Parts: sequence; C-alpha cells; structure tokens
Amino acid sequence: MSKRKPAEEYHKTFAFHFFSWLRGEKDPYLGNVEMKPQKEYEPDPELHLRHEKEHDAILDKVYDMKHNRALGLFHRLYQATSILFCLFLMALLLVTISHLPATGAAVKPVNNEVAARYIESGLEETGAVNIVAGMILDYRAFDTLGESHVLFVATITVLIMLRLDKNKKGEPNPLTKDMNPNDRIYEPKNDAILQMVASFLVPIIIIFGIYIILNGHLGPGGGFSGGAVIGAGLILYLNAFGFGKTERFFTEKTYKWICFFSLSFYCLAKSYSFYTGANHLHSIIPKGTPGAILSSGLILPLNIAVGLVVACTMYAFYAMFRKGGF
Amino acid sequence: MTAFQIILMGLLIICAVSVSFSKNLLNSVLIYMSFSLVMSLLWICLESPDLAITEAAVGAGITSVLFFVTLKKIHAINVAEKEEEQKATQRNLPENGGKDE
Amino acid sequence: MDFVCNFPFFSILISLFSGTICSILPEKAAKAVNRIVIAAVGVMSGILLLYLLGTGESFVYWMGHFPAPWGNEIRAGVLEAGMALFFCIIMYLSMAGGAHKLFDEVEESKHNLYYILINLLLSSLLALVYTNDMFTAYVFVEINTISACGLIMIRQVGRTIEAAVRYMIMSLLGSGLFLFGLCIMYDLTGHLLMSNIKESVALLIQNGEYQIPLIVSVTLMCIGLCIKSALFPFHAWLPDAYGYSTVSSAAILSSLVSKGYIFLLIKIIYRVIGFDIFNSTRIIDVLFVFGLMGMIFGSLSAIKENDIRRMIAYSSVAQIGYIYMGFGMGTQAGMVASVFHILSHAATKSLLFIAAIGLTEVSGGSRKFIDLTGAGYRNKWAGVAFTAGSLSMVGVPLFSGFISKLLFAQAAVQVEGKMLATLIVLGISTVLNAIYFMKTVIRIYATTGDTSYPCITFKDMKVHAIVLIFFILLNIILGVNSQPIVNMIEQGLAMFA
Amino acid sequence: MGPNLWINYGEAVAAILFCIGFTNLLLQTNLIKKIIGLNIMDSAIYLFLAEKGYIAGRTAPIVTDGVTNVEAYINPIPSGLVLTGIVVSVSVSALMLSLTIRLYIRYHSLDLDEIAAQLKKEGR
Amino acid sequence: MYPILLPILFPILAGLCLLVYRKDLERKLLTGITGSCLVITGALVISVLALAKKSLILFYLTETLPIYFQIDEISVIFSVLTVVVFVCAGFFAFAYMKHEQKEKRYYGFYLIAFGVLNGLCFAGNLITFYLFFELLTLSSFPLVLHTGTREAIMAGLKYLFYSLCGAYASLYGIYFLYRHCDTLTFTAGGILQASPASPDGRFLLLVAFLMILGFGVKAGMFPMHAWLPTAHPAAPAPASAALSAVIVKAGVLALIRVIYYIFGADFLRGSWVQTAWLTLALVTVFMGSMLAYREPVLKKRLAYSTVSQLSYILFGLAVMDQDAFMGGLLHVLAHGFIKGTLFLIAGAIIFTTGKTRVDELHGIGKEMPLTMWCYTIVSLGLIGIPPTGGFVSKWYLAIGGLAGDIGIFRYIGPAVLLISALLTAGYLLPLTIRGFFPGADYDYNALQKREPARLMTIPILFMTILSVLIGLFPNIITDYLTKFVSSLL
Repeated sequence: MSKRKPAEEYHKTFAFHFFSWLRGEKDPYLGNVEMKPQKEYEPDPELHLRHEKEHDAILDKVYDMKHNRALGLFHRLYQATSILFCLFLMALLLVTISHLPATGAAVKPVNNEVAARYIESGLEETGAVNIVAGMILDYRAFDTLGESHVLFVATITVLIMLRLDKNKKGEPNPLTKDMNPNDRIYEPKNDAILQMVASFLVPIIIIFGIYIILNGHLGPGGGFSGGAVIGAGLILYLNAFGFGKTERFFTEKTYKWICFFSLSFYCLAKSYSFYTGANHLHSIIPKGTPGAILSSGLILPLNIAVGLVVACTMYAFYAMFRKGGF
Repeated sequence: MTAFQIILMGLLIICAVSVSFSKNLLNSVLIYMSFSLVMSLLWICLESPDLAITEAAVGAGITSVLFFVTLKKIHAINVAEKEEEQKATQRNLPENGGKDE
Repeated sequence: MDFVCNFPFFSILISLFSGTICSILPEKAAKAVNRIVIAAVGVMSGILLLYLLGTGESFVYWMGHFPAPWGNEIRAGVLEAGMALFFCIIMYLSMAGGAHKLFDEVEESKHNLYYILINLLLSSLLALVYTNDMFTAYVFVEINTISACGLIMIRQVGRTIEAAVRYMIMSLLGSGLFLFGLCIMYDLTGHLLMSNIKESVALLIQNGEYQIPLIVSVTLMCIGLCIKSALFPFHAWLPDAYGYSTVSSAAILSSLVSKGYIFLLIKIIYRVIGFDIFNSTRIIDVLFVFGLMGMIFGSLSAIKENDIRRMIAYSSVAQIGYIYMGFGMGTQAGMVASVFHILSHAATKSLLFIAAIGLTEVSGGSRKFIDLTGAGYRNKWAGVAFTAGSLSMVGVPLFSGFISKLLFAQAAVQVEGKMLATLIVLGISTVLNAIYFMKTVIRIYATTGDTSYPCITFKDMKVHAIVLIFFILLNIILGVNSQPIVNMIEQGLAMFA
Repeated sequence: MGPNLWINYGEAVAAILFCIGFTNLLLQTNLIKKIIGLNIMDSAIYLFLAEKGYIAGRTAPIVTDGVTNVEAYINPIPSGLVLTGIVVSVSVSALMLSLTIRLYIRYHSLDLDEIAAQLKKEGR
Repeated sequence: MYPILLPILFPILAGLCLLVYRKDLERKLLTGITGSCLVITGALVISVLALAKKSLILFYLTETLPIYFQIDEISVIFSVLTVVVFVCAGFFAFAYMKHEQKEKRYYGFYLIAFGVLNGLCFAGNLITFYLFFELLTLSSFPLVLHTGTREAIMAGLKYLFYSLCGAYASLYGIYFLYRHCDTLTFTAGGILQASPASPDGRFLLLVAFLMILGFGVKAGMFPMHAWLPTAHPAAPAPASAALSAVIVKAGVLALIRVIYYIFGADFLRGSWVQTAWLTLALVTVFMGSMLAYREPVLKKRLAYSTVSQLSYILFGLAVMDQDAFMGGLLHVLAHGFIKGTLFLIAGAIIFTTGKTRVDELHGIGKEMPLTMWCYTIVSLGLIGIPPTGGFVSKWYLAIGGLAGDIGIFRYIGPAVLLISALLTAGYLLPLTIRGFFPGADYDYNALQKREPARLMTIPILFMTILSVLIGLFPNIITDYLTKFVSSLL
C-alpha cells in the first residue's frame, strides 16, 4: 500500500488480472468470442458502411499477392509441401510396385479362376467372341450400367452449367447473360475446303463408327468407342456446315428422346437379366451362334443403345460448349 | 516389342512433364493429345485393342476437341500479340474485376 | 429366395431409372416422381429391415446369372437396410423442407434436372450401401461425386461454381487415390468382390506375403475416402459448398453424401480388410489424430464465422472428426459410436440447415448474424427447430447428440492409450459447440431485432414446419429410444464379419 | 526396395505419371492445366491396370478359331475395368471444362486463388 | 398414472404454452394464469411429497440407464424450499415486472425452471439428475438476460459458459463412473465397491474431485465463482432471488447426491480430495465475505454474500460429519429463505427508488419502514444471531467442524466461519444503520412514505417469518432428519 503504481502499469500486472478474475470482472467471452456481433448490436448504417469499407481495405491488403509477404510465404510453403508430398507419394508407390507380382508372368494372383472362367466358358455363357465385351456387358453388367449413368449425369451437369435458357417472359437469365451464345458467328463460314473434305469424310467416319458398334461383340470396340467415333463425325459435320444444317435433324428434343429410349432400354433389359439371374429363372433371350452378327444375347442391342447415347452425348457436349444449346 | 514399349513410355513421361511446364495453353492441350495417342499405341502393345480404340476416339478425339472449344471460349487461342494483350488485361483484373460485376 | 430379397436391387434400379425418366418429364411430374421414388425406396428398405431382423442373417443377391467371383453381387444386412431407410427419410424430409426455396435459387427451366440429380444421388448412395463389389463401389462413388457437384452448382452464382470446382478437384484427387489403392488390392488378391478379397487378404497376412503393398493399398483407399468425406485437413472445399448451395442440397450433401463415403469406408474396413487386421495397422492412429484435430479446428472456424450457413458447415467438419475419431479407437464400441453418430449427425445437421433457411427467410434473405437478430420471433417454428438442433449438437440429454457423445465416451474409457486425449478433446469440442450454437440461439431470440421484416406464421409455411417437426421428432427418437438402434447397429456390424 | 522394380517398369512409369498428374492437379494455378493433370492421373491408373492384365506371349482376349484355352489369352478383366474408367474420366473432364467456362465468364480468370480473392472482396 | 411426473411436467407444459402462444395476453390475465400455475404446482409438489408412490422408472435411455425418479428426505427439503421461494418470488414479480418488456417470456421460462427444479429434486439417478441439471441451466439463463441490455446478455452468456463447463466436467465424471458401477441409481451410503487405495480407487478420487469442481461451479465454489456476481445484478430482482435462493442450491444438491449417494462418504473421508474440498470451501467463505464487504452495489454485495454463504454449506458437506451435514441442510433452508428475502427487498428498493448503491440509500428506513425491518431481521439471521434460522445452522456447522475428523481444519474451519460471520455483519448492517439513522444532514421534509405495493411486501413478510420460524423451532426439522442423516453417514 505504501507505493502505489500508476493505474496503467497496475493494469498490466498479474495481481490486477488475478483480482479482477476473483471479483468476476473478467469475462470469458470478452474480446474473444462474442464481441464481434455484439458490437453491431444496434446497427448504425453509417458505421456499418465504414466497417465494410475498412473490411474491404483489409481484404485488399491481405489478398494483394505481390506485396503481402506472409501470403507469399504461405504460398511457397504450400508449394514446397505439395512437391514433397508428391515426391513422397512417388517413392512410396515405387517401393510398393517393387514388391508387386511381376508383370507379364502367367502365374500370379490376378490370373486366377475368375479370368480362367471368363476365357474358357465366356463364349458359351455369353455368346460373345470378344471376351472383354462379354465380361463388361454380361458378367459385370452392373458396373457398366453405372458407367453409362455416369455419362448421363455428367451430361446433366453440363446442361445445368452451359444451357442458356430464357425464363417465362422470354428474357435471358441474368446469371448467364455474360455468356456468348454462339461464337461461331465470328468465324469464316462456308469454308470450301473444309466442306469438301467433310462431305467426303463424315460418311466414312459414321459408317466406321456404326461398324465398331455392331461388331462390338465380335472384335475390338463396342458401344462406347463406336459412339465416340460417330460423335466425332457429327462434330466435324457441324463445324463444316454450321448449326443450321444439323438442327434440321438433330435438336435437343431428338437428343432427349434418343437418350431416354436408349437408357430405358438398357435399364429394363439389364433389370430383366439381373432379376432372372438372381431368382434363378431361365432367361428367354437366345444366345445365338457365336461369331454371327445376331448373336450373344443382349450384348448387341445393348451396344447399340450405348452407342446411340454416347454419340448423342458427345455431340451434345460439343453443342453445349459451343453455343449453349442445340 | 519391349524396346518399343520403353520408348513409348519415355515419350509418355516427356509429354506429361512438358504439359506441366508449357507456357501456352494451346500447346499443353496439343501435347496432351499426343500423350493420348502414345497411350493408345502402348495399349496395342499390351494386347488391349478395345482400350486402344476407345482411347484414340475419346482421349485424342473428343476430350481434345472439348479442350479446344474451352480454350476458344476463354479466348486462349489467339495469335501471339493478342496473347500478350490478354496477359496484360489479366494482370489488371484484380483491380477492376470487382467493379465490373 | 423370398421376394423381399429383391428389394435392394429394386431400390437401386428404380432410383436409377427414375433419373432417366425425369429427363423427359416437366418439372411438376419430375417432382412427383422424385418424391414417390424416395418414399417407395424408403418403404422397401423398411420392409427389408424388418425381414432381416426377423431372419437375423444377411444375404447376397446376384446381379446377373453368375455367382460370386464371376458376376456382380449386392449384399444386404441389417445395417445396410437400416442405413438405406434412414437415408431415404432424411432425403425426403430435406427435399420437402427446402422445396419452397428451390424456385428462388434455381432457373425455372432446370428444375427437372435437379430432380434427376437427386434420383441419381439416391441410387448411388443405395449402391454404395448395398454393394459387395469394390469396382461397383468406385463407379457409384463417381456418380455420387458428379451428382453432388451438380447439386452444388445448380444455384449458379459465382460462389457455388467456385465451390464446385474446389469440390471436384478434391474429390477427383480422392477418387484417383481410391482407384489406385483398389488396383493394387486387385493385383494382390485377384478379386474385386469384397468377400473374396477378404479371404485372400487373410491368407496373405497368414503367409506374410506382400505386406508393404497391402498396407499401402489400404492407406490409399482410406485417404481417398477421407478426402471425399472432408476429414479435417481436406475440408477446404466444404464451407463454400455447403454454405451457398440451395438449402436442400446443403442438407443432403452434409448429411448424406459424406456419410455415403464413410459408410463405404466402414464396409471396406469390415468386409474387405477385416476389422482386426485394420486395427493392427497404424492407419487408425492417423485417423484418430486427424479426427481429433478436425473436432477442434472445425469448431474454432465455426466460432469465427459470421454467416449462419457457413457456421453450420464448419460444424460439419467437427462432426466428421468425431466419426473418424470413433474409427481411430479401433474397438467395436468406437465403431458403434461412429455409426450412431452418422445417424445422429445426419438428423441434426439437416434439421439445422432447413431451420436456418427458415430464419434467413424472415431476415430479408441475409444470413449474417446481425440481420438474424430476433428472427426466432418472426418465424417461431424455425426458431424452435434451430434451438432443438443446437441442443442436440451441444449434447443435452434427450436429444440424439447426447447419446452419441455418451457412446463415444463409453468407447473411449475402454481404450487405455487414447482415453485421455479423446475425453479432453471431446470436452473442448463440446464446449466450443456450446459457444457458437448458444450464441446463435441467443441472437435469434434477442429482443432488439429489426421489426420491419415480416413475420411468418404456421399457415405460410405448413410443409416447412411439418418437416421441421418431423426432424425434431427424429432427433428425439434417436435420443430417447437409442438402445434398440444401438443393438441394431451391433447386430449389423456382426453380420459384416 | 523389393525385387521386382525393373521387371515392373511399366507400373513404375504409371506411378511416375500418376504423381506428375497429381502434382499438376495440386500445384498448377491454371484450371485447364489442372484438368490435364487430372486426365494424366487417370490415364496413369489405367496404364497400371492394363500392365496388370498383360501376360507375355499371349494375345488379346478375342476368341480366334474357337480356341478357348486359358493359355492363349491375356487376362480380360483389367481391360474391362479400364473401359469403364475411361468413360468416367471423359465425363469428369467434360464437367470440369464446363465449370471452367462458367468460372471464366464470371471472373475472367482461371486461377482459383485469384478467384477466391475476388470472391472475398465481393461477398462479405 | 404417474403422479410423480405431475409437478414436473405441469409447470413445464404451462410455461411452454405461454411461450408458444402467439398473441400478447392482457396483463391481468397473464399474471392470473401464472399465479394459478404457481399455486397449483406448489400444491402438486406438496401432495406428491405427502401421498404419491416414492419412485418411478419412466423409460430406459440405454440398456442400464433409466430415466428414474425417487423421493427421499433430501428431495423433500429441497422441493419445499423451491416451492416456497418460487411462489413468493413469482408473486413479487407480478408487481416488479410491471414495467418490463416481454413479461410473457419471463413467466414462461420461470415456470419451466420451476418444473425443472422439481425434476431435479426428484431425480433418482445420476443421468436423470444430469438431464435436469442441463435443462435448469438452459431454462434459467433466459431469466438472467431478460432485460436484454448488453450487460445482461454478457452476464447470461457468462453464466451459460460457466455452467456448461461445469456440467461437462461432471459429465466426464459420469462417464468414468459408468465404467465402474453397474447402476448410477442414488443409494444412501454410495454405490462404489472399490477401495480408495486401489489403483482404480485413486483414479476415482480424481474423478470425484473433477465432479466436485464441476458441480461446484453452480454452487459458486472458489475457482469458478465469478459468474455469480455478474449474473445477479443483471437479472431482474425476483429472478435473482430465485437464482440465489434455489438455483445455486442445485449445485449443493448435486454435490450431496454425488458425494453421499454415489461415492459414499467413507470413500472420500480422509483422502486428499476432502482436504482440497475443505480448503476451497473455506477460501470461498472468506473471500466471498471480503469481496462483499468492499462492494458498494447492493445486489452485487448480496451476490458475493451468496458465494460466501453457499460455501458454509459446502464446508458442512465436506466435513462429512453428522452434525455438520445437518447444519449444512439447515443452512440450505435458512439461507434460501433469507437470501430470497434480501434480493426481494433489494428489488423493492430499486423498484421504488431506482437507487442501486448502498451509500445512496440514506434514510431508506424512514421511507420504507416495513421493508427495512424485514431487512434487519433477516440480516441478523444471516449473521447468525439467535433466535433466527442462521444461528441454528451455523451452530450445527461449528459443532460438526469441531467434532469432525479433519485434522487441522477442526480449528481453522470454525475460526473462518466466525470471522466471516463478523464480516457478514459488517456488510449487511450498514444499510440498516444508514437507513434508519440517516444522520444530521438528512432532509426530513422531503421524506415521503413510499412503502411498495402489497404484492411485494407480503412475499417479503412471509419469507421473513419463515426464516424466523426455522430458528424458533429447528427441532421439527432436526427430528425429521436425524434418523436419515445417521443412516447416510
């Protein structure tokens, strides 16, 4: 009591903190947790505006990459750790690989009874000469069903992102108004060389695609690759002749219905085969003679369905990217 | 066959690395396209023709086309001078980007 | 085979197929189809659950004409059926509760696409729940990811698109790691079917072969799924994705999508690797540490947050930390607690999201706490529901959150090495939870709010209020009637082995 | 280090490619390059799988001349898996590219960090 | 069907109905409804105590944890206290809250807190107890922040934060106990089998200390007392009366239940936990009195006094001696009535004069003689001058402290109690002196009689009389308790 410290100094001492806590004046929330929203309890618009401006200024400073050293440091640290992580991952994977069974060897866990059965009795059980086609469309058809729906859902998301719709009043959506509807108008049209080549190439490409699809169970290929080839052909045609030409035979409606019928057929056909299989019923679908075009049960129609979907989807992707619609 | 495979694999790695370091987006996409082609060749060597066809049609075909369209949409396919211009505007963006919206 | 056994297959197929159908339907019909499908799947799962509880045995279902190692298979046990039922309930309620906001946030012409996404999401969740095949799981994980991304970005403002990009990048990293792990596992065992892999893994462990690749493969799969379910260090995408997407999306994403991956991880732990083998690795310690860190840092970020939706989103990070902490304990009890927490968190978090939208609606659409002052008076039902959800999160008895915390603590005291850390972090995290949830509750019941906003009565939001009531009931049922559910979880886990 | 690193050179290349793709996905600031990195990563996994199915001296699994002997063909399963995988990766790239376009139109940038900074500036 | 539930559920439901009802009620109707609810609940409690079956298992939360109610002597004491204080403070509030906003919300939560307290008294196992303990915190904190000023909200948050921290500390105790016991049902003499010397026992001692600290938060024990002096002044006076007289006693009840009904006094007697607990209690007694002595604001002064007086009770519990325990229980009642009265009087003074500081209240005794006479009588009671309630309880506490097997504390304890009683006189009596003898410069011309409304004075009078009655006829209570206390210890 003899020597009194000045108040400011006293406020820094441990004793002050201790006694203020003892008296219950110290608040657990104060300054840490609750204060921020509390401060603006009775919103004063001017103050509010000023706070926002300050906030902006701070953010400008914080996110000014060139002048902010801490952020730059963090950035470099992030990069360094990422690279280290990747190197570590690579080393780990290489070590792992060095312990894996040898490539190309005939005796290893992968070459077990599963692969053996696919090869040995695949022909008679599925009727497909191409064992891979038989496997993905019959033995493991559920995966493939999922796979085609991956494509479907991806199309849906692309539609959501890129389709330019007008609302009921016919105005374009404000969210997508910045998007350039058709960027082809800036390009040279009716390029003679391109059209010449295209009119020659497109039929060949499409016929090749159809061949790949129809031949899916007999040789390499199948619905997916064939569909992609046809889609590429359509894209070439579109580029050569413009949207006006393609819209005559291919609009969004066409796309919708083709997709719907193919996927429904796919779903229903596979459901039938799953259902009969699981309940040990006899499936009425004939296998046909292996090697013939009309053989191997459902594989050919399924390939066609997948091919249609994929071709349309590929074209749809392109049209969406190009002008936000068909 | 093995030597051929090793060469192809070397090409793959070269492609992958040069994609990462290429400055021009169009170049990267082109390199990626060749990456896909090399990959499909490699799959022929590995006795998987199904994969080779699919990769050629999809990786080198459709995916690359989609990349090109995207580059077109974001104005990245341009002659060299325009690119410089583009870069200059991009650099200025943080200042005026907020006000534009 | 009884006809009931077809139900898992039917539910997956119906929801897949309804996605296709919705693509040609106008919006209203698509909505009806969507609701009917969810309800039908829910009913089927309920019947299946009863059937399975009756027989007490799980069954496998051939997807095709070929048995186990050759064809695809799905498998249904008590836990799977229960999860499917629960997912359907939450999804139906979330859809119904957020329906009225959908029109403000999504372009009119794209409404039916929203329902397609929901249907496909449901089917992928069901497939993840029922699958007995690793590669099928991978394919449906992808469907799940893409449709979840669609759900985030269907509200096309800059934030959601950015969030969707971040989400996709993280998810694809996760998928890549998962697929790589799967490939290594396939190379070691030669199988893709869960039960066959498990046999081979047991054999490999017994013979001491391929130890390093095995561990690496398991690790890669775990990391992949952790990234996808937003475990702590990988959660950067989460707040934006949950905070700005449409309300139904946020509720579904936080309570179902991440849970689907977690359930897949549980399946992998039990059905692919084997619980004991998994526990003998160091992976569980890593999961444990990350879980604990997530619990604390998620809550800390939530405290700092000034936006109600983002605050709830950050709290999800903390809650996912709880679940992984349960895995990390490496005991059956910890696992039971985690599974129960999946249920409890799903019920609570979607309740909070749906209630939060009711509160922002009466605050001029703003989600800032300043504007929410007094919102509890303007929209009574949403206020009450938010309070109930907060109480459950904080862990007040009679709500589901208390039981899951009780189960975690009970599990923790059985593990000597991890007991103290678990209990301390559980305590800190609970107090932090209390701070930010109670802060919000006080805020929405403060008296000095802006009275210029309109009040909303029961008549204006019948569906919303009823949904909220159902959610509260669900929470209380989980909190009061927990013993049968815990028994069911234990039975289901026993069936996994 | 195990004994098979040099025999498994194909897988090793796949692992290296995977990591290159992974690094691109993590570190590239440009979204387009991120997407390319993603595609490289996926391709690497498929290469890994295809190497797993390969058996030296055998032919592609397409039944020729009615020979259905295990000794004749390589393992068909990895090919099937890769086919499925390729579809998934093309779907994902299409989705990512469409997102990129929208993001660019909104923010005139392909750098996620820059976009995040703009976002913070706009929305408080 | 379940009569034991009636006094719990009826006020809770009534309160909820009040809260949910959308329109604002007319004031008369509102007070009428609340008043009748309070009276009905009081009657229900008394009749349940007298008539109903003494235990009930409601349902099972988990396999071994039921929601379980049972009524024993401790329940009787605490629920009688609750009923008296809540009914009195409730009627007082009808006059006091006249000018406050959102009265309906206040009454709603008041009724809910009443029901929850009844549940707390009737709880038959630790989980049920914990449930109502949490609910009590949640339902009473709207009362603290009722005025909605910034101070009130901060005080409410502080109260919430402290209480939740304490409750979680005890929840951990429950987790550990759950591992060692088959049941958590309250049984006189404890349910633990382990001996304190075994490794498990040593761990359990730690757990016991954790739980004492945790529940001690609510009872304002030293390290975590700080919420009390913040929360009391911020709350409306009837709320602080209820808070100080009953709600903080929930912490005391919790400690009785945990120490005497779960661990068992024998388990803790002579251990380091008892020593630590005694130390903390005595530190709190002394510190609370000192702080109250220095405090100029009346309500805050009373709050510090609560801190100090509650630790008298805790000291009585910590001694683990029959007499001390009896003294503690008596002090629960005495302090409940007295402190309730004091806060009501403080409220009446603030309501009529608007002054909060002690040094502003010159001549208050001339203005409000009846109120100030009550104040004087109960102050004497709190100081411990016979024949008021405080004397008897402190007598028993001192005897118990001297007789207890607690080493050096046998001397320190009673000494501290005595010093603290002197300090109590020091901080309570100045108001009386100033009030009745304002000094020469007091302007007698400006004096006007402003005795508060009858709704205020009657509860004050009633509770004053009760506190005197306890002092006059303590043997009614001691006779009732003797047998039971000897069975417990």
